[in-house]
Amino acid sequence: MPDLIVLSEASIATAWNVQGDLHRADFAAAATRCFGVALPETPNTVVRNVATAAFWLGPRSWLLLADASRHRDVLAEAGGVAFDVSASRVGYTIAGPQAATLLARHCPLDFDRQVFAPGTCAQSLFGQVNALFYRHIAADAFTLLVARSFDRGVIEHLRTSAAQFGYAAAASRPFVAD
Amino acid sequence: MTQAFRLAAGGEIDRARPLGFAFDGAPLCGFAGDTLASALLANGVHLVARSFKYHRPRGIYGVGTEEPNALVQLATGARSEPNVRATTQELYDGLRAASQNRWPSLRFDFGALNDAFSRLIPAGFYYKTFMWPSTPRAWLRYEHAIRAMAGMGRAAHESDPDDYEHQHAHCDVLVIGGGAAGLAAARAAAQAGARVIVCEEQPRFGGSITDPDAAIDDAPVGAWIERARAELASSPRVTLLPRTTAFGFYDGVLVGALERVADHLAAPPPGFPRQRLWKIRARDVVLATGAHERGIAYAGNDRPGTLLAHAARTYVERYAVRPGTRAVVFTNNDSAYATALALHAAGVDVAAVIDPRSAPERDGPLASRAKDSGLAIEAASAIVSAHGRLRVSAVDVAPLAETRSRRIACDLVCVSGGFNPVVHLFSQARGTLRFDDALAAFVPDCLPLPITAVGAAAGRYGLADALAQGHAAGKEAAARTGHRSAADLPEPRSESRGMTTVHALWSVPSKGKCFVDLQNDVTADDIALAVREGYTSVEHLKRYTTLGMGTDQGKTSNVLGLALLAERLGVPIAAVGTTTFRPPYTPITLGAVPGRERGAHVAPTRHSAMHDWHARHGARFATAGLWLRPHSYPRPGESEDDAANREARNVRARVGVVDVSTLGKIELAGRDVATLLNRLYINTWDTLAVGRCRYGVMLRDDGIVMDDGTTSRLGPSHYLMTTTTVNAVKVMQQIDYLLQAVWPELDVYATSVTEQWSATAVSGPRARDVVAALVDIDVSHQAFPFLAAGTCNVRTAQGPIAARLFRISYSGELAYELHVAADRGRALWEAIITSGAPFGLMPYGTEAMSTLRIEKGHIVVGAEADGRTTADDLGLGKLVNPGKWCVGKPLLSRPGLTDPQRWQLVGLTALDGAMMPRAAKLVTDPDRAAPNPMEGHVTSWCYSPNLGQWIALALLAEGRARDGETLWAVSPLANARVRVLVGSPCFIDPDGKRLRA
Amino acid sequence: MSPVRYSLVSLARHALSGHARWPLAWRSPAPKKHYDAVIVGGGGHGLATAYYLARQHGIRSVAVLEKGWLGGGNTGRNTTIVRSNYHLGSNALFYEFSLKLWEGLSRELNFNVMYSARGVLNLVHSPAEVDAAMRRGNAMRLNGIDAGFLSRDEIALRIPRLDCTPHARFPILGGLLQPRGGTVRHDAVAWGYARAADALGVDIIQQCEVTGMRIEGGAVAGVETTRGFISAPRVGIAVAGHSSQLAAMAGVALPIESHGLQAMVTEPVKPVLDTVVTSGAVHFYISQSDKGELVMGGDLDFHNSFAQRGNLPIIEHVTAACLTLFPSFGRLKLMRAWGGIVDMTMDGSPIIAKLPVAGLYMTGGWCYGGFKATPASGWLLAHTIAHDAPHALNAAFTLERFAEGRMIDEKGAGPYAWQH
Amino acid sequence: MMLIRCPWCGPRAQAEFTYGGDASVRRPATDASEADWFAYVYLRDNPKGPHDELWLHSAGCRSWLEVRRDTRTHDVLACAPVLEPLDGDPAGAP
Ligand SMILES: Cc1cc2nc3c(=O)[nH]c(=O)nc-3n(C[C@H](O)[C@H](O)[C@H](O)COP(=O)(O)OP(=O)(O)OC[C@H]3O[C@@H](n4cnc5c(N)ncnc54)[C@H](O)[C@@H]3O)c2cc1C
Ligand SMILES: NC(=O)c1ccc[n+]([C@@H]2O[C@H](COP(=O)([O-])OP(=O)(O)OC[C@H]3O[C@@H](n4cnc5c(N)ncnc54)[C@H](O)[C@@H]3O)[C@@H](O)[C@H]2O)c1
Ligand SMILES: Cc1cc2nc3c(=O)[nH]c(=O)nc-3n(C[C@H](O)[C@H](O)[C@H](O)COP(=O)(O)O)c2cc1C
Ligand SMILES: [Zn+2]
Repeated sequence: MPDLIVLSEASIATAWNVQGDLHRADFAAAATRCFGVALPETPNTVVRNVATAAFWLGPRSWLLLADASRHRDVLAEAGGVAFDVSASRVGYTIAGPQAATLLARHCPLDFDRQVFAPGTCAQSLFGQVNALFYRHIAADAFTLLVARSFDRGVIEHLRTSAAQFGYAAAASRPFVAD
Repeated sequence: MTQAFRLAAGGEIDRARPLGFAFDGAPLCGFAGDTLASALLANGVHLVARSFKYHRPRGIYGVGTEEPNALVQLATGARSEPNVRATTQELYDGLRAASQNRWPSLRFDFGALNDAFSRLIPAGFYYKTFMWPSTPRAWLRYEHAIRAMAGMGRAAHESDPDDYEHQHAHCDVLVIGGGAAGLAAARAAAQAGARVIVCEEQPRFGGSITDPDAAIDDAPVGAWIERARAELASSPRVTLLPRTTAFGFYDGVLVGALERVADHLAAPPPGFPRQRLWKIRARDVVLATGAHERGIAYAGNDRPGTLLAHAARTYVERYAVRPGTRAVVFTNNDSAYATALALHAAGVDVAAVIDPRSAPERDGPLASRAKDSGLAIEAASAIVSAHGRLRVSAVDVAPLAETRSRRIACDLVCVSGGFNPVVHLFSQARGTLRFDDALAAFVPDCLPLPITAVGAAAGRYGLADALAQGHAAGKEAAARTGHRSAADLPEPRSESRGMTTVHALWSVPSKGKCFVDLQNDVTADDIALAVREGYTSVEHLKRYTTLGMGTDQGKTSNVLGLALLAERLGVPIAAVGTTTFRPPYTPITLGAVPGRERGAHVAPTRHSAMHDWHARHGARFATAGLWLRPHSYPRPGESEDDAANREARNVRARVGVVDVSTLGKIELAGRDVATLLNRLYINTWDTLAVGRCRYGVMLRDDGIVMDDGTTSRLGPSHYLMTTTTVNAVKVMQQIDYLLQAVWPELDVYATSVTEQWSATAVSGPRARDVVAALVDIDVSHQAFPFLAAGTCNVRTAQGPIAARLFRISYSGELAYELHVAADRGRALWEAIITSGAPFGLMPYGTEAMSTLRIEKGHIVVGAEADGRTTADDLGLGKLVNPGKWCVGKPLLSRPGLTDPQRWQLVGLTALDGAMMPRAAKLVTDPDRAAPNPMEGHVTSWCYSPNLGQWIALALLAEGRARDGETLWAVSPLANARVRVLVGSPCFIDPDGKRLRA
Repeated sequence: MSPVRYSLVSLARHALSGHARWPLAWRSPAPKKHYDAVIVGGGGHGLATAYYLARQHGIRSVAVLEKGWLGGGNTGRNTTIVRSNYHLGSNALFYEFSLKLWEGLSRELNFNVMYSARGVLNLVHSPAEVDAAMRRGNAMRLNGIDAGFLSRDEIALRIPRLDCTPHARFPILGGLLQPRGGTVRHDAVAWGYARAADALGVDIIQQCEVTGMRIEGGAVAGVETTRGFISAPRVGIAVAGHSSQLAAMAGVALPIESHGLQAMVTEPVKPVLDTVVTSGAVHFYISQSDKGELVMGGDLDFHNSFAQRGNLPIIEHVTAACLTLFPSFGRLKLMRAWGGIVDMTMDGSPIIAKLPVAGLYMTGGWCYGGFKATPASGWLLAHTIAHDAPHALNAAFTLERFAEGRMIDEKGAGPYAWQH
Repeated sequence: MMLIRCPWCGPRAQAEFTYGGDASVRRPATDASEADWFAYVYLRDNPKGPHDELWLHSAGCRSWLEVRRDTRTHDVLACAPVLEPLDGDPAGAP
């Protein structure tokens, strides 16, 4: 079945919401120093290294897949903050050539490769639920993050919509922005 | 199963695949590629329906979405569907269809009595009668009878078993209509590199080609169409959507389209939806939706066996069906001559072509061809009336100027009164129309949006024009979206030019019913009556007569009706205008519209991390916002009320635990958080120390209470705010708004952490014992006093969990709130249950929680704070810091909000051992005649298991001054009344000794 | 004018002459230069106001000016539900007065407006909603209005197609029924009032848009229209979604926003629903018209609008609610969807009052529920115009109540027009 | 469904946004008079035509935006972060 969709949980061990003003040089520098990546200024982009990834969430807000608890004071000195949101979201990876079609059943984003490039992210809706989408570089796959309390409905929708392509469930893997 | 009217050869049906089906129980046979209508006609079945009002026998009239008559009830049981157009329903093996709106049978229908009495029931008759006797009951009885007669098919009794899904899509160029014009447009746009979607409502591409011998680029039309389709299908940037109707044009150039994924099958394949609703966001649109033929009003123009000329030809050419044996063609334009020729070629005896024009052959090549083929053409003539009951048997034909008519026997009448370009979507997109006199039709004029109408939809009925226009429009649309090809695709060419004039003949004066709207039984006389009575605006005409209000929305009738109106008024048709084209273009299945977001998924459901534990332990759930929360945990044999009372008693006597994860939680950080809180809440925040919590109340801009909750200072510049479950989103939006739009200078960052933290409250006199056994810090009153906040680790079976600890009490008991990361919520809960067991801990639900807070006199936003109450009404006026500004304060001193007679929060105790009635109103004299002035009402009430009586919180006029008064709490709905004693809203531990224990 | 009375007898008599002799339902006179009162807006409210001015107060030199066609505003595009199931006192008494007028209206106007007292049932889905509904029902009863609370089982019997299973996403826990609530044929209301007003001498002038207000010495002198200036010492505004525009012509700012509200109908089917059913939790209401269509509506479009047309999200929402409550309607088809412009006030209640310009009056701020108010609104505005003072029943519906802090906020939603 | 061009996230479906009401009324200073606050909270121009209004990109970047939209046609004419100037979109893009 060439169209087969593979669904798997993308587990998140640690995630922090970092907020601050990139126009302040000290904040930008402090963030880079703390996390080893420069927080992305361009909307819908992700900056990553081997240890972490920073997703653009808003003009002054990022989702960082790394533990920021140690850096709170340094950030605070540069006018920034970090909130622990490690348990806030659950992730699902949807892989296969029809992954974009499947997501477009529930989301008004344009998932065309030329619009939603690999390695970038976008926030939108999955059905009626706020969601963050990431398009993987390595594989034909997306990871979808939604708030934890909505997870049952989301996974049910994913399974129903995937049924016509046929789908397989794969083991849970840590979410890596690869 | 003879298919006596099937031609031996030709058509697009697959004779190798016979399909069995039944109509009104009679077994019949057709072929793959048939519609229900073509299969019925192949079997010689014309009579398929009864009309809406007069129950007149009706036959198949059209060949597609324009069909007004041939509506059937499809299938049985849960998949039964009313009002299905036989002309668009593809045949599948085993299809069952039944006629509608008749009793006891289609051939013999009692409802046809209406036809006999039709003179008594002209348009709008119901506005003039049924007024006696003049009581509401009398009309209900009339109405009952009227309703039984009205309606068409029947709704299934069972739930629809099928699935429907949505699909969002984006493209540069959306082409609507896959006829010659649409395909030409799609090719040109795709060639230029644009992302293209083509919707075609029929299962096949190609549309309707009038000229049977036409060629495109020297290939036969069919071959060119197939080549174009195949080319498009193989292009990765093109999506071809057959069986997909673009039904509506919406804001932001979003086109709604419905794909019938499985309607050509008896049931959808496993995993597949029945239909798919597309929401196509297009940057540019080409409308190539063709044109619909319309009829001419003459007496008996509704007899079964009367077909639109183009439909009749399509049945012959596409479906290889002879729609009759002896035909009369009645047309005011050239195109129906193609029908005459096709019928002739198919062996149908064409008795005559009746044409009001004096020299038809002057107006078009087809008429000359017909003449050359020896067909009898009666120029300057018209059909005056048609005869036959269940099938047309003859027509009376008269020269235009004369009254004497000649009768021609026939079993088929093919009519063409001209064409209406399908401008529905154009008009929905705010395009304006103009009346083209030569075509006697409304055609697209201007449009502010990037949408182009081409081909027959633009009033260009010729193939050559359709191709040229389509090609150019596709190219331009692509260019507008930034796609230009280097190598230009050559424009497809054809020699075939369509008709360019219509002789405007709308009706033929004759005695008898001349139908304009076949579905709703609107006649030319009805239009005359409406005009006579002054219903002369098109909109009044429509509503008074119901013209164009049927399931076909007047596709074949509207323009005819407008023309007759204009004639009556003596004004040009352009002056009367059209009614409004509204979506959907053709009716769309209700189930498809919400797709999967209905039923259990109509709104998302939120579950706390402890949900499964609650469910496993017998919790009954109630909704709170989107959340499911345990209402109570009844034990076997216990009622929900008893369970809640037990749980509430246990909290006061021993200890209980409740899941409060659903509370809104917002973390705030930055130098200026206290300033923000000062402005948000009515009370003061700059005095809150690190490690302390405080209760606060927020107002709306108008001074009314919006929300309440506690905020804790976790660190010097780090705070946690809690909100009510229901207002969590609203409060977060308000904070975002104030920080971004009003006070951007404040150094405050905020984020919602509702999802991050699972929260539990342990309360009761043994709460300290339970918590002390769990955590690694000192929770004594000295070390961790009332309203303290801190962090700790909780010992659980899975190891220690970091937690936030708060000494907050909603129940009025000694209480601790523990928050842990949501993925550890379940572990925390189980640890509390385990370590609480020795102390008699029980989980409690929202019902017991409500009892406890009523006993304590704590307000709830939604009950006491009902969107009309001020803080002072609720007894919280003292929290308002007079020395500082806060949201809502400027309007708080309006006289209405400070009126001494306002309703204020009080406590009530039911006297005489009585039960407090549900949702009672407070009156001084329960026996007073209505309107009995209400002095207040009960906002929350419960049986207090701890006081052993019924108590309530209430809002009462000047309530605080009425301590000790007795009033009546009455519930006329429950036929209950009880004397109540007014007192303080706090029933338990008024000085707060318990919570400070 | 001596209009032919409508009755079965007259229908039969006219049938004999092929209905060729029915008179005009109303005249289409050219506007005169002066009237004693001008009513702006030829919807139900404006026509009713003119009718009652002539009928109750003997003021017959009245013109109704309508920019389009009679009844083409919200009167002609609403879901036709009438009821008086209100909680707050001023609302309850006002709407009950209206309902009483509906009960005798066909006879009063000699035009069948088809007041169908089929019952309006508000479903409730959570314990808190049960409480709120019962509180409202109790208030209704004390105010002398019919109301009853039905249990789930009673509802299942009465409306078998409702999904009454206890584990539904929004389980039906019961419902507040107002038996005298129901529907009224919307177009007939406009036409019936127009015909009756016309018979009393009122000039109904269509295709006449008011473009300005002439104010002299702080008092109204007349209106500028697309058909010239018309002088009148008293001007009543009854233009629903355009209230702000008209008031602005007189320099008055209103606490009103115009929003889009949609409605839709399915194809007609044989009777499946005999009661008007509404649900607050899923924001939905439905009834079946006499012709057989299911007439449905839901939430506002949630943004200011004068577009008078529909949009997909709300249609999705309404159908989702419909199928959640009535799963067996899934294979019916949506036939037409349209929109109207509703005048949302900041407390969700109307304004029937004198405005701060002498001789200027308005009825407006009807939100999504002013059709049922039509007779009472017309009656009371006529009273207010005739006496230059409100009647007790509309005394609370002033413009000043907002500044005074005496809002009539039935829903408790606050000064956010689109949330009512 | 309208398409709103979020200055941060790009063109997005209306479903991602939450309406916030009239943006042309300016929030008075905290020490402004009751009359000023009354006008701000209650009175609206309610124009039939271009209308400046607030929208929150609630399913996106959580920015409060100011949108100029024609209430007759629903055409979105311009969009900017709140507090930034709302210039007409020269291209008039849909
Ligand atoms: C979809 C929808 C569903 C509804 N459902 C219900 C319901 O179920 N029950 C209920 O009670 N209410 C309902 N309502 C509300 C109800 O329709 C209205 O409140 C009521 O009809 C208003 O009547 P009206 O006469 O004030 O306004 P309209 O009927 O709108 O009449 C106002 C008239 O003023 C005219 N006008 C405007 N400006 C000018 C001008 N400058 N010069 C001259 N004329 C002008 C307009 O053309 C219009 O004809 C609904 C509304 C809508 C849109
Ligand atoms: N009297 C005439 O001369 C006359 C009239 C009509 C059409 N035609 C013929 O039509 C040809 C013109 O081609 P054309 O492409 O303009 O028209 P067309 O009729 O060939 O094609 C229009 C197509 O659009 C589809 N369609 C309509 N509305 C739709 C919707 N909402 N969603 C999806 N699909 C929809 C129809 O099913 C049809 O296939 C000419 O060759 C001419 O012969 C002639
Ligand atoms: C109660 C009610 C029932 C309606 N029933 C029908 C109907 O059966 N067929 C129809 O085409 N339109 C029906 N309509 C809708 C009207 O055609 C029309 O869309 C509506 O009055 C708004 O006018 P407009 O679309 O001309 O702007 C109905 C409208 C109402 C208010
Ligand atoms: Zn954004």
